[in-house]
Amino acid sequence: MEKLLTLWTGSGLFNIEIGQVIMIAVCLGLLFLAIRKGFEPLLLVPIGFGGILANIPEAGLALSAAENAIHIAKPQVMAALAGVLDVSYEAGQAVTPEVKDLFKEAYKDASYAVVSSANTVAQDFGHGNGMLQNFYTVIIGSTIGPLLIFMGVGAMTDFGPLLANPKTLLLGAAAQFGIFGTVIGAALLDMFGILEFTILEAAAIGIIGGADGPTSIYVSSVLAPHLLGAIAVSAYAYMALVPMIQPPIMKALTSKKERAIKMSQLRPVSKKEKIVFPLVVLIAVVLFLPDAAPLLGMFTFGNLMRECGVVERLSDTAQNALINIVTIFLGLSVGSKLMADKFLDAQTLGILALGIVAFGVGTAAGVLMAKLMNYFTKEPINPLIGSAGVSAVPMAARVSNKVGLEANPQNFLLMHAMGPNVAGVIGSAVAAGVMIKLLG
Amino acid sequence: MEKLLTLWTGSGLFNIEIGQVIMIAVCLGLLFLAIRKGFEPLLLVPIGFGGILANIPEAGLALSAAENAIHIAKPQVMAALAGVLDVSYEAGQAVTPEVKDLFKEAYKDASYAVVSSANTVAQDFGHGNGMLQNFYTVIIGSTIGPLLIFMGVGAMTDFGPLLANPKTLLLGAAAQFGIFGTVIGAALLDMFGILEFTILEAAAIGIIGGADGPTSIYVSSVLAPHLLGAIAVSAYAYMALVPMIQPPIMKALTSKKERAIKMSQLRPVSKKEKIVFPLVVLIAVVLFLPDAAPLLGMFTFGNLMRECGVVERLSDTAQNALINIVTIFLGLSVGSKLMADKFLDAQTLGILALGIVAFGVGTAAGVLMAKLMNYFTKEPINPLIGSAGVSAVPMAARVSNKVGLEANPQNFLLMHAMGPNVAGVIGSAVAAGVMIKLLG
Amino acid sequence: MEKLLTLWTGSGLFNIEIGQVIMIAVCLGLLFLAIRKGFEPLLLVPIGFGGILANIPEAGLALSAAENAIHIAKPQVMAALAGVLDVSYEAGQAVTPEVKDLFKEAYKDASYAVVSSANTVAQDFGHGNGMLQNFYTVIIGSTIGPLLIFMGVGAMTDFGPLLANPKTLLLGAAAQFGIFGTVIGAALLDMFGILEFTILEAAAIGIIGGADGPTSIYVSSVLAPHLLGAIAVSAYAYMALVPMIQPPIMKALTSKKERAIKMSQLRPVSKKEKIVFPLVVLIAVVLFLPDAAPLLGMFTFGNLMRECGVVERLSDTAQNALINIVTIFLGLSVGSKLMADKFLDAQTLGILALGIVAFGVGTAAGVLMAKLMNYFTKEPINPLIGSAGVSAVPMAARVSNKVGLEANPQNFLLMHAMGPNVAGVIGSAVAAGVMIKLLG
Amino acid sequence: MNELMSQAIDLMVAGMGFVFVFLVVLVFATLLMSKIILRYTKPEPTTPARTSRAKPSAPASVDPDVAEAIKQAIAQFRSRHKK
Amino acid sequence: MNELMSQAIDLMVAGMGFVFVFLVVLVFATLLMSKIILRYTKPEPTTPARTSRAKPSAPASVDPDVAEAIKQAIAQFRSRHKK
Amino acid sequence: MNELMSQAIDLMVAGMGFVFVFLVVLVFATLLMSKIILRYTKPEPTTPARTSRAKPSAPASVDPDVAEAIKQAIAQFRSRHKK
Ligand code: NA
Ligand code: NA
Ligand code: NA
Repeated sequence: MEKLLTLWTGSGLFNIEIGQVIMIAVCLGLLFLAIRKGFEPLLLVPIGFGGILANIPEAGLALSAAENAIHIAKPQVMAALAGVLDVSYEAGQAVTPEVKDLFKEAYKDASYAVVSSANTVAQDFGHGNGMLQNFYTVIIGSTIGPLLIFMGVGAMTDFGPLLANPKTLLLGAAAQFGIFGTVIGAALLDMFGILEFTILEAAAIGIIGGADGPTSIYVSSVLAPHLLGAIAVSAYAYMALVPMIQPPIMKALTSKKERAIKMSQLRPVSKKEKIVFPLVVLIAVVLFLPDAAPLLGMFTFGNLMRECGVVERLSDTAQNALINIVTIFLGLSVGSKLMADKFLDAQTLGILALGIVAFGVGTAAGVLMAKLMNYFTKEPINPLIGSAGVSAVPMAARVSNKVGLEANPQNFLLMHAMGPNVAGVIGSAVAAGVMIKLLG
Repeated sequence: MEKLLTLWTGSGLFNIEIGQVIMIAVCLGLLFLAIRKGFEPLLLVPIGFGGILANIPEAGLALSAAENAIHIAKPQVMAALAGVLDVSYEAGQAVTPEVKDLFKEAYKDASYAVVSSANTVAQDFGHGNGMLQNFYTVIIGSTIGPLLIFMGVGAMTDFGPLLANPKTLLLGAAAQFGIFGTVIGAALLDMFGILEFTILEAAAIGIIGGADGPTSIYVSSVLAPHLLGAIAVSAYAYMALVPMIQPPIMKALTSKKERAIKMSQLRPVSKKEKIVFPLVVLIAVVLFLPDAAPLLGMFTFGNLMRECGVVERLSDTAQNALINIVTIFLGLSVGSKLMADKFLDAQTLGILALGIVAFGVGTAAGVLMAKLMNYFTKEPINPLIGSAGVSAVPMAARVSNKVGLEANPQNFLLMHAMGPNVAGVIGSAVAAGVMIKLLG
Repeated sequence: MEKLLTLWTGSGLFNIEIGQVIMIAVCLGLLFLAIRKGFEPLLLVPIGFGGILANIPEAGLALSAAENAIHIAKPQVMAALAGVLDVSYEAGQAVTPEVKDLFKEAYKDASYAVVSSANTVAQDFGHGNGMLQNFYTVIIGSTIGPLLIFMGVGAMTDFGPLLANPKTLLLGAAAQFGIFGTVIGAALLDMFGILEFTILEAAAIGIIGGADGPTSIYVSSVLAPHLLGAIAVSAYAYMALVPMIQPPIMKALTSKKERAIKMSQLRPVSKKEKIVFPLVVLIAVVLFLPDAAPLLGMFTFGNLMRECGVVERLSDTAQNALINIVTIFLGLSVGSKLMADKFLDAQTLGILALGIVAFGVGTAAGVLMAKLMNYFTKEPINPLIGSAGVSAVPMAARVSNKVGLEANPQNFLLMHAMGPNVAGVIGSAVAAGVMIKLLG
Repeated sequence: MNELMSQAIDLMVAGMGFVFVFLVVLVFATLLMSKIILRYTKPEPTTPARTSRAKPSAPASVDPDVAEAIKQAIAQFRSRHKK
Repeated sequence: MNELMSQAIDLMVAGMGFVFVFLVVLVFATLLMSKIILRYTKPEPTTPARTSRAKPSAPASVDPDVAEAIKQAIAQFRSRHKK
Repeated sequence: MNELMSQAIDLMVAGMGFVFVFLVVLVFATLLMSKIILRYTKPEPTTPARTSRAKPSAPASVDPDVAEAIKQAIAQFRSRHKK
């Protein structure tokens, strides 16, 4: 009987909180969007599922050993933790919710060394890290996950169209306005007292405008890990919505005549150029922005493996087994940041609102840049390919192509849009490096 | 000369103990069964090989840095360890076998923090963790290995037959009697003074009756890690023996007429049902048994990836590269627990004896449950499919089919038996969660 | 403006040192050799790329958290580190290059526990391990990387030719003279005051003569990690040069008549022999050289998975996804040891010079051993297959075949040379075990 | 009856009880789910239940025409050889 | 204008400035690289730029003769069936 | 002769000595193993020794009849084209 009581008082039904119910519903919604509507399913299926797991009451899958110990709050464990965390708690004192909050605050603000000691103490008393917490530490906390994804993306990226027309790199630069404009947007929300942000949070939110999943996760794990869940969900959701977000903006900023501009066919690109290009990018990173070295280093490494032609088995693994394995764990780890008490916050709404602004501003900046470039170059550029500069590879390039075909059924822009599209990946990584350098 | 002497006194021939010889022979026997007789080779080949490696004299592959330091017993290292482990040992004192045992005992009983300090000290003096010890810590100690295998199994499992006939879930419930009956069996051995067990050990042994490798490894790593080797070997060996263990029991409990019962064809199951089912299971876990969340969470995640149809590359990786990599390390890690001084113990014989009881009881309970259900349902159930409720997927279902064909050559039970078969996997994971909740 | 200044003073162009420029050029040279000339590209592409990454100024990708903290040298961090590392430094004292060197020295000489504390302190102040440093620690520091590569190599190795003619094992033994001869060579350089080496360094350099990448990396990571970069580069570069290094030596030591010797066809080898052979090797390791257990254990495990025929999916993963993943990280990790201040050293030139000696001596010893064996055996042995005993599988065997064909166009030595070729792998691993036993 | 035995019996009662409750709930939840899905969705092409955990075999990528042609060629070839 | 706003504007100026400088440098470096490579190497067979990130399809490993033979066989087979 | 040289020579003597002892033992163990296996087992189909470390090619999954038929078809096709 006593045992059945233990089972009942330990059940989810007995313990579930309204926040958890909401978050589980939100995550089921994400799964619906991913499976039924095809919203970036490779990431959103694991993220949504991880989010459900993170919100299972009493399971503590997304908590560290010390957090689990504080949640369960056995008096002798609390006494031991009080010493480590420097909380005033007398052995035997009743553990009210306020006392728990004291411990939670102390843990959150503790230094690296104290956190490590607190977890050791909790493990001594038999508490353990939750599964998702372990995933998060290994995959995102160490930054290895986003970097390996980026390596795989590099191994899947063909820079041919960019090499055939290098000036499209500038379109990829302009689209980064989405990033920094969003930072301004966050500052505005803060200035008008609507929400509060620090500059680190504002920068992490801005990176959504990069329209690049691994870059967003990398930057927010460095600058504002507590917002990572909302930022990643926002980034992937809006990437999936690119076909809806971009066309109205593209059409508003261009005349039908501009949209109908036919671009001359791209020159063929030699194998050697493709091999040397990632090294050129790497040398530029070496000379100008060491802080972008992890991201762009792994990206160009993946691309060199792809193009050099002598390590096909490594390139193949980077594009398949390895990136798939990392994607599974990365998604679940991001999901661990969808816990109710961290996600259900006005800031999250702000992040979702700012994210769509970021995409819009980036799109507009790319299109306007293309129009500007037409004043200086003789070969005409169809401004529609400017919007592909936000990345969201290859979706944004397809959108350019589709809108172009509407204006002129003989106008195939896909290859021309791939240039700014991959340039946007480089541009966002550069912007990420600048942010980490200046704020990190 | 001196160097050749070092080589000789460090050789296996000079140091080997009888226990190690026996264990190497046992492991060669496991390899023979796996390779020649086809006993669950995917696990038993790595387990058997890992067992040989763990018993190489002086190599210390399955020992931690501190254990290796104690084995080699250089005086200054022992003096340093004595301080950490709180053993009374004066610097320079002779290191007799009794003194070594004192250190070993102290290390075994030490808290998490002390173990960690002792290993740091040993590493300072140049001792290292054995290779298998590292594998064990990372793969099993963290519980990640069994969980990933379970995810892969989820990605390989088709719940179609179960969805077509959900009441066969009850057969999977009944077969869990094998688990709890075995706990009673262990308690009986203890009561009659034949062997000694704690309730944790009894529960860990009982899980063999789940007939599910990863669940057995997960539960015993949590409740009784020192028995993990014997429990895993027992579980996999008896799973391989299912075609021999089950038929006599099935025939003894059924009449020929019952065995000849033809079941009506299963209805087709829609894709949507298959997608939603893992989420239904997950929600049930959320509401009723958070402690089963790691196991059933990963299992249903794997299954959702399989069925949702939009993340095929992840599902494929979970079923192939990832599960294979984990299987290699999991097997070697389990093998590390086949060290002579831990395995050659009366308890191991008890575990082997109780393991077969577990399978027998589970089989019988499943068959009897099916007979019972026939009193309440109008659609007749062939009691032979009850035995498939022990899991051992898909072997047990094939056994049901084969015994059914013997009674009636037109009686194809395979699909009907797959329902209870996969239900048994869920049932065991639920039983595991209950045990961990009540005892862990 | 201030921000732009931060970017400029943090840029590579502002900070780059001449040593880093040279190392980047060297690494580009390695990439050229790998991609254009086909020098062992699977390893040299990641190594070369990792080397560039390691030499990016200010990025600190190959430094630990504490080393990065010392490089950046904020006063309050230095004060905290001074306490841990026991360096005399007063809070607020100016951080001159000499002071930095004091810290660097103290860190290099610190014990395992102090290193760990220093890194925790640095992490408390927001410094982190570089990406490559993390890779190195996990993949090579733990020795797991080379061991997994060796497992994969085992799974790719066919011992058939060796089993058909086991006495060719002796050729693989003789070629290990290259290893120990090189140790003597290093001692000579030391005796004549040209360079300074310890016995550990000399032994680590000698292992280049084993002509086996993972064995070289394993041994040098254990005996002399600071030389690992030069040793690995040297080993892989000379392996690629085997078709140039070996033929002159082979021709100088043999008459045309000897080179034209036709060997009788190899007997067919049964499946069972192939299954039992890795176990025979393992038992020999158990009895005679436990210190070779990690290397030969993983090697024979890979081979058993290959031959046993019942775990094909594991064998396939070991030969593909797993070895590829490990190769990527292993290469980058080795590259992390190509930092200018560690690599640009007279010792590196000595290592490159000794490396080619090692290959030459090994080749000669193998050929001479084959000539010697011809005095004792009735079946004649073509001495050209002796050179294949240095390993460098399968390149060295192909060289034997090619030189044989030059002497006699009907003389196909490939299969006969595969015996000593794979024997050389075992021989080097045994030599590695002896060195680790006697010196480690 | 010693303590271990009473613990074991307790564990069995709680354990088997809970396993049955959980799976009975799951039976009803599953039936409900199927009913809802089958009612509120248009009939879709269903997949026949597969037998084992085995990876589904790769879809036949050979054009049926080609297959037929090859079959015929083989039949022709065999009949000629028999002659 | 509060502090966050001034920080944000600083960040934008420095960030967009740097991104443009970096990518302009890259444009010129790329143009230079292409020029050097195309001048100092013999013309080589070029690969047409591919469209997407998708993995390239495996190279056709079937001997063209075989393919042709099979095509012919199929054509023959079809023409026979039509009769 | 300095200390390093004497250590090096020691290492060579012990090392080469041990390597030879180990591999000689392995030669005899292998010969013995082969003898035992070949004596106590029925003759089985043997696999010819393969050449390299290269991954074995996938087993030919094509029915020999099919292969033969295709070969014939190709031969026929070629002979027709030559005409
Ligand atoms: Na972008
Ligand atoms: Na079961
Ligand atoms: Na060798």
